[in-house]
Amino acid sequence: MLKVKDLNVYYGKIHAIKGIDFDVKNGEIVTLIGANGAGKTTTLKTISGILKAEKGVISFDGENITRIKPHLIPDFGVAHVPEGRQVFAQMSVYENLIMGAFIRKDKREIANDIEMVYTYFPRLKERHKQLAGTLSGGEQQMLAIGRALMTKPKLLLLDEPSMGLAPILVDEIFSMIQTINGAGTTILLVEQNANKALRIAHRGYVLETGVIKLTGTSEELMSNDEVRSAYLGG
Amino acid sequence: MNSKTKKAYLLNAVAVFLVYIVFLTLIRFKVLSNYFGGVIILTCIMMIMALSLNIVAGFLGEMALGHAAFMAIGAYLSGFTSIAIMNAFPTAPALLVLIFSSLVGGVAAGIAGIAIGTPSLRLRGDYLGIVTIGFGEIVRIFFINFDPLGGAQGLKGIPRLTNLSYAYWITVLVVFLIFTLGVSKYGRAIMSIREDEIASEASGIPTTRVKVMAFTISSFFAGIGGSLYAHYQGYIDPDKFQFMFSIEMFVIVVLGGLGSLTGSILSAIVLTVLPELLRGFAQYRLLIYSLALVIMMIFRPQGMLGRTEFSLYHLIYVLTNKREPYKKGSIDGGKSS
Amino acid sequence: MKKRLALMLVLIMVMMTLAACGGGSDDSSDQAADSGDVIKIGATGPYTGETAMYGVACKEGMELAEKEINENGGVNGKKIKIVFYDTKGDTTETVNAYNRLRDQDEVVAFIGSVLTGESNAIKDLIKQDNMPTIAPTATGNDVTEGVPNFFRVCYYDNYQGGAAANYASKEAPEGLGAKSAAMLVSKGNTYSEGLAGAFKETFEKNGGEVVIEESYAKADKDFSAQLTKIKEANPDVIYIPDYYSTVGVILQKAKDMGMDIPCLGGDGWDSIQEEYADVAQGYVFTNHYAADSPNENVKKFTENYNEAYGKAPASFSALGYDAVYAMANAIIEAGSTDAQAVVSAIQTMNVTGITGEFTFDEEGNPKGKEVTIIQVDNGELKYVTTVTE
Amino acid sequence: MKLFFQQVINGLNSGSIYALIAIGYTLVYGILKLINFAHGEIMMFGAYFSFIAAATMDMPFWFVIIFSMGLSAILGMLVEFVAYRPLRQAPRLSALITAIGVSMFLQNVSLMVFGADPKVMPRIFPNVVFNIFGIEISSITLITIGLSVFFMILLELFISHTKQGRAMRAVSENQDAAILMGINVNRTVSITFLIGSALGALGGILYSTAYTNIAPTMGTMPGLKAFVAAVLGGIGSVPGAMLGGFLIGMIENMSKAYISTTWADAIVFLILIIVLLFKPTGILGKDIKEKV
Amino acid sequence: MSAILQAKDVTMRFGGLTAVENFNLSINSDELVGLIGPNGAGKTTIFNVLTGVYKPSEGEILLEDTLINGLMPHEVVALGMSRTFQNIRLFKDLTTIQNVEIAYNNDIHYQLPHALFRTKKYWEEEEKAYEECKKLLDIFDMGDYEMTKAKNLPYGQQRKLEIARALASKPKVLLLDEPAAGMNPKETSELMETIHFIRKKFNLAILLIEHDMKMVMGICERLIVLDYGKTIAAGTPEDIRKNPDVIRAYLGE
Repeated sequence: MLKVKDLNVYYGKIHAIKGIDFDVKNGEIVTLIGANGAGKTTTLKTISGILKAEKGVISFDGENITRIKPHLIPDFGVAHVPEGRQVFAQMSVYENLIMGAFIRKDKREIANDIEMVYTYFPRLKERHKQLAGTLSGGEQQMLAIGRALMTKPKLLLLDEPSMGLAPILVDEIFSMIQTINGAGTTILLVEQNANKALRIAHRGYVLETGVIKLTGTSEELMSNDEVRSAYLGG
Repeated sequence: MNSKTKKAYLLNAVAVFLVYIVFLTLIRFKVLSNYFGGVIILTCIMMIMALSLNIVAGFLGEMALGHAAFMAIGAYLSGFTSIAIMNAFPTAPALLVLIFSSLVGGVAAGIAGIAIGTPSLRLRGDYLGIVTIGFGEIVRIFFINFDPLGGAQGLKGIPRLTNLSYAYWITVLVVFLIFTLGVSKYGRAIMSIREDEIASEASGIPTTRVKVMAFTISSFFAGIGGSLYAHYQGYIDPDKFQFMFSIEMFVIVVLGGLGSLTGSILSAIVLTVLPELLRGFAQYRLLIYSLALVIMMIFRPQGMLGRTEFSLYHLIYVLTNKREPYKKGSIDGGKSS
Repeated sequence: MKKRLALMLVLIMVMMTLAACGGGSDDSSDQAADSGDVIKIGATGPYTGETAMYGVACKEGMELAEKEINENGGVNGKKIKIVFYDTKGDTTETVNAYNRLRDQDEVVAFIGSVLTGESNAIKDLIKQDNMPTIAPTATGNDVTEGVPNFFRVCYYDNYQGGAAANYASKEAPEGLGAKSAAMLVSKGNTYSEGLAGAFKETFEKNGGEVVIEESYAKADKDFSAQLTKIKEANPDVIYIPDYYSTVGVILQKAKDMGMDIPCLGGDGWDSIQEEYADVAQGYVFTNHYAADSPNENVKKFTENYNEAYGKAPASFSALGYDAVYAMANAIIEAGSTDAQAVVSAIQTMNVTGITGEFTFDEEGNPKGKEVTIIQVDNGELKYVTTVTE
Repeated sequence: MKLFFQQVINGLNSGSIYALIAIGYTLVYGILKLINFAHGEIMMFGAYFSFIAAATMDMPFWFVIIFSMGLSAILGMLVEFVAYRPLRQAPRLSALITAIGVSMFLQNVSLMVFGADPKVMPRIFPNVVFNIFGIEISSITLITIGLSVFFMILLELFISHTKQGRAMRAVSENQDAAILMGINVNRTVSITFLIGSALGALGGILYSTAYTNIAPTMGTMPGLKAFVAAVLGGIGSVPGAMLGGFLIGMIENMSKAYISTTWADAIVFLILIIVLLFKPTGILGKDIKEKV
Repeated sequence: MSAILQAKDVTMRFGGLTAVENFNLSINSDELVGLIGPNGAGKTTIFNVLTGVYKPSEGEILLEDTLINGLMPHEVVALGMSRTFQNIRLFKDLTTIQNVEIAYNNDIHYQLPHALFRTKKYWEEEEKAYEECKKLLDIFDMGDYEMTKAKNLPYGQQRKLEIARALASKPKVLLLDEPAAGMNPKETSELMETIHFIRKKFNLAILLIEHDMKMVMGICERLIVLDYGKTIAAGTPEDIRKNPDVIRAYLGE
């Protein structure tokens, strides 16, 4: 579904991504793990067009999306839940979800989808009139995911959904990710919390200073000694 | 003071002196006319204004758009003082009168700085900007309506005490003082507020006091600049100190690079001399000037020097192909003219 | 994108610079070479900025005079060349421009500056350099005071304000026969305040009463608050000493509010007939000259001016024109460009100009100049009478 | 009392014009966090365009308005494209300096093109003075207030009820997130400039109709006051800009009528400063506390 | 062993919202105490109340028997308590050494005229400050970075610099707000060692907010668990791990 080939990205003068290759197949949860500054967020931002690739090809469903402008990416069916949630703080929960459906024109289905998001995250329904800025961190994360789902994505890019959340909430979010995946959305997950991420993912890539160090199924990675000592604290 | 800093100091002192001698000789032998002398004096005054504004705009990182008001206060009060002195003691030595009345003007502007700074520094960014604009307008309207200082007609008959030498050396002194301020614990405290006010407070910096201090020092030097201006022109009127004049000073600071003192110096020179060079272009002058401004900003949005400082010592080292000298801090003890 | 755009801007700038060089034939710097056969006279004024209209009007009159003098053989066998520098109406700029004229362009005489504030800023320098100077339009009361080499062809504010008051007090048909007056003054404007002060003094001396005195700030465009109050006071006449661009707005507003009190103005009203003919209909003001005067010189001047610029001359143009002629004649009379000789020549000369016949008094003010009363009549300016202070 | 109501009407008249111009500041600020110094000059060009349409082409008044608003909108978008867009990622103060440069540039262009003498705006509306209970209101005042309020309601409807309006809100809140929703930020910014400039031009038309005078420097003072109005009301907030505009108009007129004409501007600024000291984000501005 | 930092019945309200209710704390001069709890439980609010960013609505805070409620943050720092922030707050455009020197400012003893006219005292004091701050950086293995702008430091170094800066004001109590956030397990364990080291070296009491349970359980001697502003448990890590309230509200499973 998503194929990344020889991707090179510069952040100013810093060569942040140094020629990485990876792919995500339909229906999978794939996780990118790695230390801070390894280039995980940069990779996601490049896929959704916010950063420009210096070299390399990103193709989605066979189409080359490397040079597509960022605001056109959602049209392809790629939704990005950014790091730090980035909800529209001065809008209500409901308005945030409506903004998610910005590119869509089918009014009736939009209403249905909002209901669907509410069934995923009942807490959002309780607070649908509340301003998003007043939600707790966990609720904002739910809203950010819900908002991304409103674009009807085929592929969901999740950037650190567990960041700054209490362990109990992390579990809740991760099980929700599995549910969403079960409903047919492919997921590319970037996580600091490698332990949890590998537990729900099918496959994973280990990114280190802009290079892919290791790859394999979750089980393989979890049993890999290097990974264990560096990322699983083990 | 280690030997390297000593060398840098000496080098700068020599350079400052040389520049002075060169200008003086050129004017003495009529290579440069008095007109150029006037432009140099104005450039010096604008340097003082830009550097003093840089304390608030660059070091403290606040948008201060009312700098002309402090200049006005300094200009009016110093002018009034020197008129009074010259009336009482017509033979008083010019330099003494100039220094004394400049101090009066500077202190008056500094007090105004405390008065406006204490309440308004609670505001940040654009809001502070608009409050300072408002303050500037209020000061100007005050001088229009305040007849003892000439009212709308302006204050006439101020002794023309500012000459090239006085202007040059007072500017050198002010530049030196603002540099030393920047590389002291006070300068660091001011800059830390720019970077992160909350962290600064949490590091033990009394942020409110430091902000007011920065504002006061900045206004004090603006007052000095105003005094030099008043004693150069001999005549001041409230119209000169309009909002656009404050903006012009702000433009100089941003164009030189916020927080870069040498940048402000460079930019003050460019922006004072450029309109004079363009004088021959008649009505196209301001068109070219404004376009140049836009282009410079597009090419170098961080200003000519960004936040770095030009160091003569450094430059000579690099030019003579030696290894780069050890440089402590982003602001070095070096200054140049 | 950014680079390309900036490049484009640079290109525009270069083009403009070239255009300025090519078109700016009246520039000085490139003519320095032939300075031997040219007498250079400096001039400053606001040619850009808020007060540009006055500077430009004056400049046009001066350029016309320059052209005429040169066509008629110049001065002492040489052509004159007026070097104009813009001041934006700013005093610092005026000082710079004056210094540059003196040092770079080495002018032998100076005409300026247009505004009183500008002239005050360079007064000391003019004295110090003993530069023969004639101010065309700076009417502030003490502009020329204490500087023996500083003259002006316009009368000063007190003179004009007093004349206006005399006209207002006199019974018709020699005057308006007003007993009570209102004044609407531009606060912070030396000219307006000067005229108003003199008007009040003379009007009250004549037995009238100024019943209400309202003011506005320089950049104001909304006068409804003040006019509402004046309307309540219902005076016989409203004295509005300001420039026509502001006065027009005031009169328009007054008309919109349904006011019908006659208004009286000063020379700043000149040109009001062009844009505000209907709202100023029938009102009178004091001026330097009357364009419809039967005087031959005036006729010729208006014709030539119309031919050159396609419009009627403003009084600032006439004053600029007179100033240039006065200076040229003084140089002819002095027989040289020696500063002291020129100054002495001005001191003793008789000026026969568009704006009247006069000599200069010891303060450099025009002596014996009459104030012309002009009425706005169907888009034309009509000569009414002349009064003295 | 009669005098007082008369002054209220005067205040509403100038206030509605300030409000129109203030909206342009507030919209652009909301989206780019940029004080668009050139906005006063857009307003000035709006006045000149309407002058050209009315005086030289003799068009009907509704066409004059559309013509001028349209051209000014294009000019506003052009300014954004040429001068502000290249600086989108630059420090905010650099963009501010560019805005100052653009403002000077436009002013001098207009000086060269239209000349220094002020032009007189022909009356594009009939002027009738109505007398209601002794208070005189001219039709121009009524039209000014009416047109301003009409366009303000239109704008409010646009922002809250259309997709593009929502996009504007989203971009002003969080540009990065807005892109991820598929919103074209560049286009949204252009539309913001379009709307702001068109309303500014309308302000210019009404201003020059009410005060008859058009000059290259006419934008400076009303621009500054409208900006003050926007800040007073809470910059970034559209209702705030409207409220601020009316307040400034009212304060200005009342101080002229009852305190002092020459101190009126000082009083306006003083009130602004006092309001900001107690409510640092303006009257309707949202208090955003920095999270520690 | 006397308590160096005490909070007695501290309550903090914002408008109608009670963020922290009846919070009690007592830390001895060499203790390392952890503060845990779900997001929005009020942990950072407690830090802000303790350090003077907020003034508590009720209750008392004592630092070595001095009542410090209502003092400004910089006054609290001067009395001997400093902190780090959840989302790193460095002076980004200043160099590493300058970052530390700023916090050292209170120990630089010269007046404005000394600075302006560069007296001998200025040079001596600046030299001394530089040496001291350099030493502090060396402790964190950051001596080589002294001329690097803080924003150019790698993430982990930035976290360390923030701690170094907090130490420069010579605190008796150090408050660390999620120091391990964004670090991988390896970095986290290094950080744990550093914290142990500075605690011994500087003789500090430390109060720590952290989500990384492994770290919290590993180094803290006592834990306080918050939920919705209320203290729901306090005790040794062992006790907390077994506490049913904590499991339900925070740890899960």
